[in-house]
Order: sequence, then C-alpha cells, then structure tokens
Amino acid sequence: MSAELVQFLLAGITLGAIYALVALGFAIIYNASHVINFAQGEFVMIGGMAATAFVDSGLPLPLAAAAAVAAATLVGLALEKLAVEPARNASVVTLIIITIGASILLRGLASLVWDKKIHSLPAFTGDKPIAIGGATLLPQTLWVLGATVVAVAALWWFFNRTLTGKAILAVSHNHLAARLMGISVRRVLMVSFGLSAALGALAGILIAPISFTSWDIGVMLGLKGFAAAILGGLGSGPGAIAGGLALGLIEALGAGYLSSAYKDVFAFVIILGALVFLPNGLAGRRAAERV
Amino acid sequence: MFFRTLLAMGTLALASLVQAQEPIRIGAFLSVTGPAAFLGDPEQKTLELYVEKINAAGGVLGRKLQLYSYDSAGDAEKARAYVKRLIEQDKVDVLVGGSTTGETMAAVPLVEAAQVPFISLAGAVVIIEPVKKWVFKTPHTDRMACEKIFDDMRARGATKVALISGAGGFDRSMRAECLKVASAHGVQIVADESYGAGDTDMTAQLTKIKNTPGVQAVLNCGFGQGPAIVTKNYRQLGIQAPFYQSHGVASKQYVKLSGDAAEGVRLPAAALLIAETLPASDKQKKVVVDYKREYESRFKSEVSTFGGHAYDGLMLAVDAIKRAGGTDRAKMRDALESTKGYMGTAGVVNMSAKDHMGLDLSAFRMLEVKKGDWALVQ
Amino acid sequence: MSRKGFAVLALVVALLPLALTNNYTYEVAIVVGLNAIVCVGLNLLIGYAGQISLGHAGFFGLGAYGSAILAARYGWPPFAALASAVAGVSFIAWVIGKPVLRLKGHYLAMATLGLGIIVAVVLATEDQITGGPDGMAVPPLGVASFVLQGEKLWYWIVGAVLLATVWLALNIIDSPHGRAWRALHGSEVAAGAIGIDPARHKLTAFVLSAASAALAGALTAHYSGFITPAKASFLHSIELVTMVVFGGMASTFGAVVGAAILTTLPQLLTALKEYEMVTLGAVMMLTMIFMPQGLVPTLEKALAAARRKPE
Amino acid sequence: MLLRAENLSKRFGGVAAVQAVELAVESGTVHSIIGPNGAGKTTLLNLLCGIYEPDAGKIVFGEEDVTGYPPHEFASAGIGRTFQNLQIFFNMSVLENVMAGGWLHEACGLAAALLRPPGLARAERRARTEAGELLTFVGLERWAGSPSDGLPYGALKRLEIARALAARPKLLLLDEPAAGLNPTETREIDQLIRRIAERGITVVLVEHNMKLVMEVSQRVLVLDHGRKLAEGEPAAVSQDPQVIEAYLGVEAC
Repeated sequence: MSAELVQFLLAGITLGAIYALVALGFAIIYNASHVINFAQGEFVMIGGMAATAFVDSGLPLPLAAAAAVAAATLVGLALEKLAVEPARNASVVTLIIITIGASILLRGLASLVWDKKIHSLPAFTGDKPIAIGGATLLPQTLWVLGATVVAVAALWWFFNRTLTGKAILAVSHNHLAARLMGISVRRVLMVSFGLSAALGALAGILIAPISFTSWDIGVMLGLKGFAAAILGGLGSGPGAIAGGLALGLIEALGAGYLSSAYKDVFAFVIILGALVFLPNGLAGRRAAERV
Repeated sequence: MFFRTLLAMGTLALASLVQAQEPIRIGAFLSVTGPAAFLGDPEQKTLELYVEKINAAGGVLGRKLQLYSYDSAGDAEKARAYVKRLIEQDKVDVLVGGSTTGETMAAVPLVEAAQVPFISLAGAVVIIEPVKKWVFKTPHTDRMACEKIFDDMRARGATKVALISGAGGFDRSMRAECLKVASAHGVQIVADESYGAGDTDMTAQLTKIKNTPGVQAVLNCGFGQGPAIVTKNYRQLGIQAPFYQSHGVASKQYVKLSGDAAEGVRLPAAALLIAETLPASDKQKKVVVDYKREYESRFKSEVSTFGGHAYDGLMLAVDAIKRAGGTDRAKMRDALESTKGYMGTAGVVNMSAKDHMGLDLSAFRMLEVKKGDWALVQ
Repeated sequence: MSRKGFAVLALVVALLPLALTNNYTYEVAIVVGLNAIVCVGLNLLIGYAGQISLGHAGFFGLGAYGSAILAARYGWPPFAALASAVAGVSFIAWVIGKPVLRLKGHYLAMATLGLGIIVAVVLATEDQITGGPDGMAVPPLGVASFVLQGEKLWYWIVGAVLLATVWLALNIIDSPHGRAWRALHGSEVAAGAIGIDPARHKLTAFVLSAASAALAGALTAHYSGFITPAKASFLHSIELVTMVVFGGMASTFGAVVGAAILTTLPQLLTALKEYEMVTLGAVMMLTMIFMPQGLVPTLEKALAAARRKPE
Repeated sequence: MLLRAENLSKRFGGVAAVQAVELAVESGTVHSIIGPNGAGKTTLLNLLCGIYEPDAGKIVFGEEDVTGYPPHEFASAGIGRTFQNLQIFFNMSVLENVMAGGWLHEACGLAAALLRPPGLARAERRARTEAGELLTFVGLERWAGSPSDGLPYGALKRLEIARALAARPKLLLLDEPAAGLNPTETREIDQLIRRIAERGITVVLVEHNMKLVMEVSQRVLVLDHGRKLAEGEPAAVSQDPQVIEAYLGVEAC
C-alpha cells in the first residue's frame, strides 16, 4: 500500500468516525420516536462551544468536557420535553420543521450566550504527529477513534444488557406493544434524546482540537451525519457506523484521487446510487412496507 | 402684527435649527450572521463604535450621524432588499457595507440607479473594475494579494506553486485572480486543490500537493476555520515548502487557532496587525494604533483588518462629506473620487476617476508568524 | 371555497399597491410573490402527493442560472432563455424523478437533499460559466429594445404569474389528477387498487413543482439582475419547505400565506438585531407545535367551528 | 372462468404463506375463501390483486395472463378490492373518495387538468353524479359532503366498497368486509354483497363470519397453512370432516 493511500485512508477514517458519532445520534432518536432530529448537529456545536467556554473559565479539560456533555444532555432533554413531545402526533414533515426551528433557535442562542468567533480546545495529548507507514496522524485522531470505539461498545452494552436499553429497542419495534408491556414510552423518548445529545456533544469535544468549533458548525456536521445515517439504513446502529466510515472514506479518497472540489458531489452521487440500487441500506435493515 | 412677525421669525429660526440638526444617515448592510459573520461582526461593531464617538465629539458639520444597519447574512438577495430599504425607506445619504463580494455586486445596480455613494468592504477586483460611477471600496483587492504573495515567493526562489482554496466567494475569487496573474509574476501553478465549507480534515488534498513533483511553495486562499485546519494538516504531513495564507485570515485568531503550526506562515496584510511594533517613523502608526486601542478596549477582543475596512469606509465617507460641505450626493461622490493622501488602516488612499480604491501594493505588508505573533518581513 | 379564495387573492394582489409606499415595500411584495409561486408548486408535491423534497432550491437555482447563462453568455433573447430554462429543468426533473421517487419518507428526503447539494456545488464551482459563489449578472427580461424594469412593473408581472399559478394549481387539485395525488398520499396501496399508477402520478407532481420552482428562479434572476448559488443552497430548500408547512400543507392559499409571512417576518424582525435568529426559530417551533396542520387549515377549522356554534 | 390461479405460491423468509393453490372463479358468482387465522387468506388476496408477486404459478384474468403486473394494472384489467385494515383516503371528503375510485374511467391529460376546459368540467359533473349514486347504493348518501375522518367504522367499510365499485371492476375482492361490525351492520353487508352480485360483478370474499359466508357464497375455498384444504359448495364444504377438524370444529366452540 502506498504511503499516499494510507494517508487518504487515515483521513477518511478520522472524518468517518466523527460522522459515525453524529449518525448514531440520528439513529437512536429515530429508533425511539421515528423523528429525524435536524437539530442533531447543534448538539455537536454545544459540546464543543461549552467545553471551550468551560476551559476558558479555568476548568480542567476533563471536567470541562463532562460539564459540556451534561449541558448538551440537558438541552436534548428540554428539546424532547418542550418541542417533540407536544407534537408527537404531527406528520413527518411537521416534525422536521420543528427540529429545524430548534436548530435555528439553538444556533441563535449559542451566538448570544457565547459569540460568533471560532474557538479551539487544546489537543488532549499534544500535537506531535505520529508516523504510520509513511503517513502521519495526530494524537487527537487516536482520541477520536478510541472514544468512538468506547462509545459504540458502551451503547451496545446499554441496548443489549440493560433494562432501559432493551426498553428503547422494544419501543422502536412497536410503540403499542411496548406500552402494553408496561414500558413508559415517554421515558424512553427522554432517555434517547438525552443519549443522542450526549453523543453529539462528545463528538463536538473530540473534534474541537482538530477542526475547531463555532456557533455554526452544526449545520454541515448535522447534514453529513444525516447522510451517513441514511446510507447505513435508518435506525440501525451498526449501519450508522458503517455509513459514517463509508462517507468519510468516500470523501477522502474522492478528494485524493478524483477532484477535491467535487468530493461532496461524489459522496452524494454514491449515496443516491446506494438509495436507489441498495434498497436495504448498508446494514440491510431498511424495513419493507407491510399491508 | 409685531407678535405675528416674532412668531414667524421664531418658527423660521426653529426650522433652520431643525435643518441643521437633521442627522446624516449612514446606511450599512453587513454579514453579521452567516458564513461570513467573522467579517460582518467586527465591521458592525466598528461602525457602531465610531458613529458613537463622532457624535460624542459633536458630529460632522454640526450634524449627528445616524447609523441604519441590517444583517444581510452573506445572502445577495437579502442584501438587495436591505439596500432598497436603506435607499427608499431610510433615505440614507451614503452606503457603507457589503461584507462579501456577492452582496456588494447585488447592490451595485441599485446604487448606480439611485445614485447614492457606496463604499464596499469586500475584496474582489470586479467591484471596481470596470469603474462604476458611485461604487468605491476600502480593502485591497484579491489580485493585489496574489501579486504581493507571488513576488515574495519569487524573491525566495520559489516559482512552482500549489494552490489550495476553500469553496466560499472570497476563496474562489482569489483563486481565480491568482490563476490569472501567476504567469505575469513569473510563477507557475502546478497544483490546484479545494475543500468545502465545514470540512474538518484537508490531509487528503495536502497529500496530493505533497506528492506533486516540484512544488516550491503553497498558497491557501480562504478564510474562517478552513485555513487554520489546513495549516495544522500542513505541519502534520511535514510539508517543507514555504506556506502562505491570504489576507482573509489576517487576524490574531488565526495564529491562536493554528498554534505552533502557524510558525513561519506568511501572509500579506495591512499594518493594523503589527500596529504596536511599527517603527515610530511610520506614518500609518498613529491611525492603526488608535483604532486598535479603541476597538480592543471597547469590545475586549482582538482587532482584525476587517473591522479596519469598516473604519476606513466610515472615515472616507465622513471626510468626503466634510469636503463636499454637506450631503449632496453628487458632491459627496466627487469628493470621494478626489480623496488624496487619506491615511487609513489599510494604507494611504489616493482615489481617481480610474481608481475607486486608491491603494497600491505598498499598503500591503508581508507578515510572518514568529513566536505566536505577526512580524514584518524585511 | 377555492373560487372565493381565488377572488380574495386576486383582490389582494390588485389592492396591495395602495399600501406599498416605496420601491422597498414593492421589493418585499415581489419577493413574496416569487416565493409563493415556488410554494404553490411545491405544495402539489408535498401537501397533495405527499412526497417530501428537501432539494427544490436546486431546481430554483437551475432555472435561474439556466436562463441567466443562456441570456448572458450565449446571447439568447431573455424570454427564449427563460422558457428553455423552465422546459430544461422540467425535463431534468422528469429524468431524475423516475428513480428517485421510488424512495419513500426520509430516504426520499435524503435523496432530494443530495440532488440539491449537487446542484449548489456545481453552480459554485464552475465559475467560468456561473461566476462562482459571488454570483453573476443577469440581463433584464425584454424584447428587442423594450425592457421590463422597475419595481412597479415587476409587481404586476409577478402578481399575474402568481395568480395564474394559483389558478392552474386549483384546477389540477380539483381534477382526476389532483384526486390521484391525494389518493397516493392517503394510501398508496388503495390508490394502486383503483388503478392509479403511483410512479406516474408522483412524477407529474414532481415535474410540475420543479417547473414552478424553475420559473420563479428564472424570474428572480432577471428581475434582480444578479444571482448567486445561495439561492440553490440547502438552506433555501429548507426555507421553501418551511413556508409550505407553516402556511399549511394541502392548502394552496396556505402556501401563499406561508410564503408571505416567512418572507416578511425577517424584514420585520430586523429591529431585534442579534435576537432575530432566536425569535425566528422560536416562532417556527411554536407555530408547528400548536398548529401542526399549518396556519391556514387550522384557522379554517377554527372558523368553521365558530360558525357552527351559534346554531 | 373469469379468474384462474394456477399453482400459486408465496414465501416470506422461511414461511410458506401460500403453497400451490389452485383457484377458479366463475363469472357472476360469489366465491368465498375461508380458513383459520394465518391460513394465508389475505396473502392469497394480495396475490390476486398484484400487491404481492407470486414466487411460482400464474394468474389468468379473462383471457389475459396478468402474472407480474403491478397492482394498478390489475385494477385496470378489472380487478378491484377492499382492505381489511381500512385504507380510506382520510385527506379527502367521502364523495371525493368515491370520485377518486373512478380514475380509470375519467383519466384526462395533464394539460386538461391544469386548464379545465368545458369537456373536463362536464366529465367532473358526471363523475360527481355517479359517485353520489354509488354512495346511495351503499347507503352513505347523507355523508357525501363530510370529511371522511369523521365517519363511524361501519360506514368506512361501506365507503371502501363504494370506492372499489367506482372503478367498475369485473371482479371485486372483499377482505373481511364484516370484521368488527355488529349483527345489524353485518346483515346490511350481507344484503350489499348480494346486490353487488346482482349487478353482475363477480365477488371473491374473504370472511371469518361463517353465517355470512354460507348465506352469500356459491362456492367456498378452505385454506389451511397456505394449502387448499377443500373446495366446493357451501353445504358440501361445511360437511367435510377435514374442514370441521381444522377449522369449523375450533370455531364452533
């Protein structure tokens, strides 16, 4: 493998890990509520912005990160409680508009609470590039990858080994049946919004040292995360991760070997092709319609 | 009868007093939000700050300034609507604004038709070339930035240049200008890469540049966080060729974001960035130091050259109003066009019927990041 | 209802100039009209046929740039450029719609969103032809030496095109085609069981909505004399869908009202300065939470209920 | 024979929902399909109207081999149906639901729909009248102008039938038209099915209510585990020991 290819793959995996975290947030909320939360990118923004603000106010990095995740989780819970729950029975499009409204609101609030500048977090463990097979990567990239793996493992454990996690899965399959079994759908919704806000915030904190953070980074990341979630098959956890990594690799390889100006176009052309020709998503979970 | 005459005289006096106090209306449309907020935000703050200061000092020609300002959010159509609003509804005397070239160009047909003097804060050459009767601008053009950079590259013996540009208007316009003037300045563009808005990693593009044979220098046309990410990735990949940024990142923020990776990066910028370290003999020192202090003490944040463009725009307008002796639009325009030797944050401005910007390459200083700060390249 | 509604709309268009005091207010009214043309068409797709599109700004942009490029770069007569651009975009929508409309729900949302982004990236990148992100100048509409310019004239042009669009939309909604769309929206299997071909009818709604977006785009370009790729962006697509949903899906007048309110609201909110975004987001959320059907259908129902009560 | 299904099979994953079923429906009859829950009745119906494509076998309607046609072409060939779980167009009025059913007979060009020439206006008036007559036929005339989401359950079942009739089918597939109805309403459906048959429309009826089936059918097909268990006249089938064991015996308890 040429050093060039290794470098492209490393770039793709770094991008992909971030997209995967955002996509997982989409998948968790979609599973519990069949809502596509277009404010998901704002959780990423809140995580990064809050963490930098806390660090600037003198908190040590680990504390600041924890506080930022907590702040984003609160915002996620509030979003569910105040906006999504009152509109539970509205149509898909109406819910989309509500979450878009929420994302505008959150962006506006962020620009007021903080500012419109670009901020950065210090890298967790330095900036010295690490050489691998002729290519290089930053230590922070390892943090991103490591934290993504840990987060995915923790989620797997949560959904397969804990009662609350299993309840969320049950609700995702059938609201009515879950309710009959005594599972509180409302609590499940709260938990899933909180969880996906926390995941988004985690992504925001992890990437702030690499690609910085500002009040408006949520738009693009949310869009890419949605694309990754769809590419993997909506509502599938492994699909979201596969979709995220695939999208990251497509972008990096497209930019490297074809044309960097058109890398987003390749990415979307491939997504369109996958949607039309692979009707079941990468993870094969796209449900068929039953009559 | 006597009383009536007195009354009439009183009314007349009152009327003329009101006339004298009729404010001078300054219209502004800036990208305070949106992707170009980092331009519009300091511009907006600068205008507010200096309108307040000028009014506190008694205004211009005994009249107060009144600022009408709208957020066009980098959207040309919004800019258009607001320019109409400023001209038709707010009846402003002079326009300052258009943070981006797109917003400016959308406004040009309107101001030409309404015949209102307009000072743009955007970069591209198309704004003043060909000359438009009512349109002026304060920042250096992107073409000048390319020329300045290419000259510096050649002086260091680099003639094979790689470009990496963002997808925004500023980025694309500068890239196009650089491609145009490269050969005239003795350099050859051997690689031409781009990245998108909101991209978080540019190592793929830079790897391609790194593996392009013969690259002797690299230039990044862009603004916002993109260039800081490019800078970090550049060092990560260990590319040795001299690295240049554009005047689009001429703020302390860029150095802060990029950290150690910014060491040795060069860019052309106005003297504002190195205000304090300018030699006392430098004629520009006073104006840039004053502006920097005012801005930083008021807003507790680092000054940028973009706010400086707004400062120059407002001051050029005020200067022209003074010389025109009022707000007659045609007279203001003529006064603007005959601006000579005005010392602003961007440099000395000498306008003419052929040049509605009035800056030359000497106004641009080549700076290099040294020990986390800007230093003048001798 | 629809005839009365049309008469009211025509009256509003005819009388509004009495309230328009200057060229700026005319400008706002014209932009409202242009957005309303897109929304009335988009509503056929979203509100009636029940198919979401998050990429209609792409068609708007293609219409605008198509007409602008033919007129400015190739010297076509502007009217011919405009007509060809609308026809060309309709053809593109027809070709793309065939595979894409097989998708449903969020997958369709993603696919249309992707199409919109592809258009926006191409328009911003091919700067030799399109002028890049800073946009390009567009020649005014006209025949030979007679040129259509000035806000007052354009107000009547846009008003007439809007009324024509609304009239055509009302006709088709109340025709077998309109019922076929609504049937698809209500139940796709049941629609199939009465002989309605889902693919064909979704495609007609898609093409008609794309054509109205392209028409409004081309008119916008020639009216303002300048166009940037921002008009083809994802954010503009979202704006358009929001107008439709805000005013009320499956209500043609709702689409017009949604366009009117969401176009003028930011102009009214300028006094709020830095609070503008927060307010806009809050207004969108509250309206959709408390009126999930949108403004006009909710008001219609409230009105009908109030009328029933006294009896 | 109006409809012939030969060797019809359909699997879902590992489950054989319908296996090698043969069916011949004679013109002008009411032909019922019965069987215990999960016997494959609805799957068979979905095969007969094109919602599912069979894995094996073929379907011939009149002289035409319609196997593999999309659902809307089954409809235009002359096969209509109603749904067990209601598929009403709740976004339309009661009358519009029935008018929508007439699509096949009022199809017009796109240009005409946009411009509404006098010809279309006349056709629309005619369609309106016909839809009104169908509503009278099923007994829903007083609901004509109402929004369909306000109708009681029993009325919605009849609305489905009216909509299906508007397509003027030669063969009408009714999927449990009496499910969830009280005895009075069930009797009304019984009457309605007879009147439909009197109009010369062939009916295939899937139904749980044995009394209804025995009263209106000329022929009965019994399915069990996706296979044909018995077929014949109602009286004969109800005496078949296999059927009694598999189905009626259980039901009788």
